[in-house]
Amino acid sequence: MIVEEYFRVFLLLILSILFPLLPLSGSYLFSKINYRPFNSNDVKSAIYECGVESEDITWRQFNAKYFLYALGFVIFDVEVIFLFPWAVIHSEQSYDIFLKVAIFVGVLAFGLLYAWKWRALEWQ
Amino acid sequence: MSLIFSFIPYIKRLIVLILILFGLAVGFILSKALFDLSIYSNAVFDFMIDKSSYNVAYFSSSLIGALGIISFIGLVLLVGSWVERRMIAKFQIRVGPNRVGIFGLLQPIADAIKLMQKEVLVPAVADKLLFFIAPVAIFIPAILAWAPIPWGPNMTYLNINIGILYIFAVSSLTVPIIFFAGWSSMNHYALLGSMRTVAMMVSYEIPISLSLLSVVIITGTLNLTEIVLWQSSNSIWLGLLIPFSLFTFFFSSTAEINRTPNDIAEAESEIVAGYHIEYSGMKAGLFMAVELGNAVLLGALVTSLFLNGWFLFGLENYIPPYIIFIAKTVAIYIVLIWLRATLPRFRLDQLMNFAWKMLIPVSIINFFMIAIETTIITNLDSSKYIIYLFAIINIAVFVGLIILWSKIFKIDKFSPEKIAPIFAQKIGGIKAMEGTKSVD
Amino acid sequence: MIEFSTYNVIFFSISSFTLISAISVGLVNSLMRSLFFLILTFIGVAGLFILLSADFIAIAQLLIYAGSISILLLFAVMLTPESSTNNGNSKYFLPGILIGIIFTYLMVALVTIFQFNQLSGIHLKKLDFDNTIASIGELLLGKYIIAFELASILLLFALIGAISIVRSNESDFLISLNNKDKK
Amino acid sequence: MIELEYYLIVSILLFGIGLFVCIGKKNIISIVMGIELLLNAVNLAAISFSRYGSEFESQSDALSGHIFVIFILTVAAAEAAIALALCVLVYRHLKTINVSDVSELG
Repeated sequence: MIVEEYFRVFLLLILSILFPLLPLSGSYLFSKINYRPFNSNDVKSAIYECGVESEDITWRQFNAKYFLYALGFVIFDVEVIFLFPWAVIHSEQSYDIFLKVAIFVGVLAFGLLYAWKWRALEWQ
Repeated sequence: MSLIFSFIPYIKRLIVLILILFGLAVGFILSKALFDLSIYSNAVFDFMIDKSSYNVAYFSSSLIGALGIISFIGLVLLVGSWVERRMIAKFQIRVGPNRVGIFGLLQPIADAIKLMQKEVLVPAVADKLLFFIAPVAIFIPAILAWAPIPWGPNMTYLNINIGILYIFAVSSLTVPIIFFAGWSSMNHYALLGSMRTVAMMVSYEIPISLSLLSVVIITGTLNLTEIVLWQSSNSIWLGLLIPFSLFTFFFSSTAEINRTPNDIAEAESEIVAGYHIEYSGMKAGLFMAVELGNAVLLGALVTSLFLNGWFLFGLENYIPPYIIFIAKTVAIYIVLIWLRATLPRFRLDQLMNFAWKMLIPVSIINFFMIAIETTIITNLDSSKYIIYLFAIINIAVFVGLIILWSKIFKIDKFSPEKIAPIFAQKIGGIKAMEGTKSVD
Repeated sequence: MIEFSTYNVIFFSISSFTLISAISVGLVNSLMRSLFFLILTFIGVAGLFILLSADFIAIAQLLIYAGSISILLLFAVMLTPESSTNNGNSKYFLPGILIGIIFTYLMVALVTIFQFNQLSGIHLKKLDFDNTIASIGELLLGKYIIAFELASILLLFALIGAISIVRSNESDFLISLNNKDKK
Repeated sequence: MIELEYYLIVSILLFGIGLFVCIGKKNIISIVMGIELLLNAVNLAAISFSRYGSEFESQSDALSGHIFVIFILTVAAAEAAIALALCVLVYRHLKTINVSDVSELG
């Protein structure tokens, strides 16, 4: 049964949350026995900016190129979800399955070509 | 008498030799007892099912496997950092850590204690919740992705029939965590670094998935154990059969785990330290540790997908299979260290163009080629020999592609003599350059 | 086979995790935090899919929702800077809560009143799926082949549409086009 | 025993929360998040019907629910891509992405 197998993921998930907490709690214990310095001040808790105090908000408007890359990624990720079931059964099927997938990938390759042509993939 | 005295200078070596032989003997005996670790898990299961319910038995036997994976990762994080520093030092002709313990072996522990003692600074403007969660959460994908790795014949912690997709999906969760780490610091450098890193990781996930796709097309399964068994039953390593997929997977994964040559995440010269600039003390240490753990994970993945897992020409019957597996993994890890010591960092625009304009189109063509080959293999009876034919064809195509690329990027056979001394020519010193073999 | 009580505990913990993080999406003030809770919700729903023995769908959920749509949302937030701090409530906040509660109440009442085992006359039986991905592949390339091909066309149009929307008034884009025409 | 009704109730609660996020927030990106929640709720319902369905004779019949969900995922990805692209466009024109402020045409 599937649930039983995936129960092990759940177990490993709990352990993997505990794993990084171990050194962090060690660090916390060092602060408890006054072995780790803890005297924060305004200069220390300011963000790192090469010694100059940071002005302005952090968010500036980023270039749309980032969004275009994410867009291409989403489209291809969905394509992957369709292609993996095909890949599993590919060797058991006859030749005509090949044509079906060729159409599918061809349409998406056209999308890639479109993005290429209209310079969506250009990193300025 | 003088004969005996003449041996005295070699007595240290003799003792070392005896110790090595003794170690081999002990190792041989131990390897018989520890040949298949899964029997211990099964023994616990059988023991507990008599005492209590099925649930407790299942829980305790899987807990052993989980603890095994976790302790292996812990060991790797400790030993791996030492290995990496020593190796890098060897490449740069220095000694490396050699003060703490013998050969500096205790250096990682000293480092860990030092990191724990450091003052933890949290920026006043930071988003405290996400700032704390990010370094803890980044371990979750890194550890969960170890679950379906086949260590030996019966030693798979999570034997599911969608293993590859599982690893791919779980490791894709790293991307938002890295973004949150950068964003919650509220720092220009961190935010810019995380945006760049996310854009790069996202771009390189597509070539990874396409290269995994060609593995799946050939083997017809997503289960990692079955992929390893397929390679041994057809007696060919997938890395030889589909070299382009191996290259794509390896190169793209170095981008995914932020290692040289693709370590855009921590481009010191451009964005100070990248997304984890505001982290200090143990939290910064966690980010470094996860990078190291991911490098070893990449080694394990390449081993089981392309290098035939725990099989090594019949040697797996004498040595415990997981030892072979770990040896191959470490070999890949050493290749990664080698790359780190050798190659400079690529520029971000070069990397993005390489992903979208080279790797993705060529990967699509590649997996179509492999699909055609698979159809031929399955429809012909004499599949045993035709696979070798296709391996030769694929390697030839791969080498041809490399030559084509080097033509495109105008790398002329990597020989320094052929590069014209442009600068020397410009300042009129070409006469003086005659007869010398130098490069400008 | 995990026994009934363990299954219960796992189901209730995962579903409460999912629902709590889903509520946090609406109640948290920072848009980034609400996005973080949205990703947690997606992961929780993937856990529920696994309980329903739909492993491939759970992986697809992780890959597409938690892995890529969340990235798209992140970048959309970063491209619209003023929104990042502001996940404010609209003037329809209370009506929204009311509509949500009324809808939930009505539907829960419908589900509990409606006897699903009388739907077909046969008592409901559990189906435990095995090797779902191969069956899904056969269905996708056999029975649902037209939808499969149409999906690629949908994705193509989404890509083209989004690219042309995002780049529609970028000056550098127009300049590059003009240069191209001159050549 | 956990039956179909439990999963349906979780799905309905998720749908209700999604509705509340859609209506009660003024930020367009929040509204897109709400829509994703709604789609998730629908996916959950489809998968639970496919698992606990009674009329199905074989596994491949029951897996039609899974196919349905895969197509919903596709549509959700396409929808998110277009909606967020529109979002970026609206911000560029009007310098705001609050729904109440985006009331004029063009």
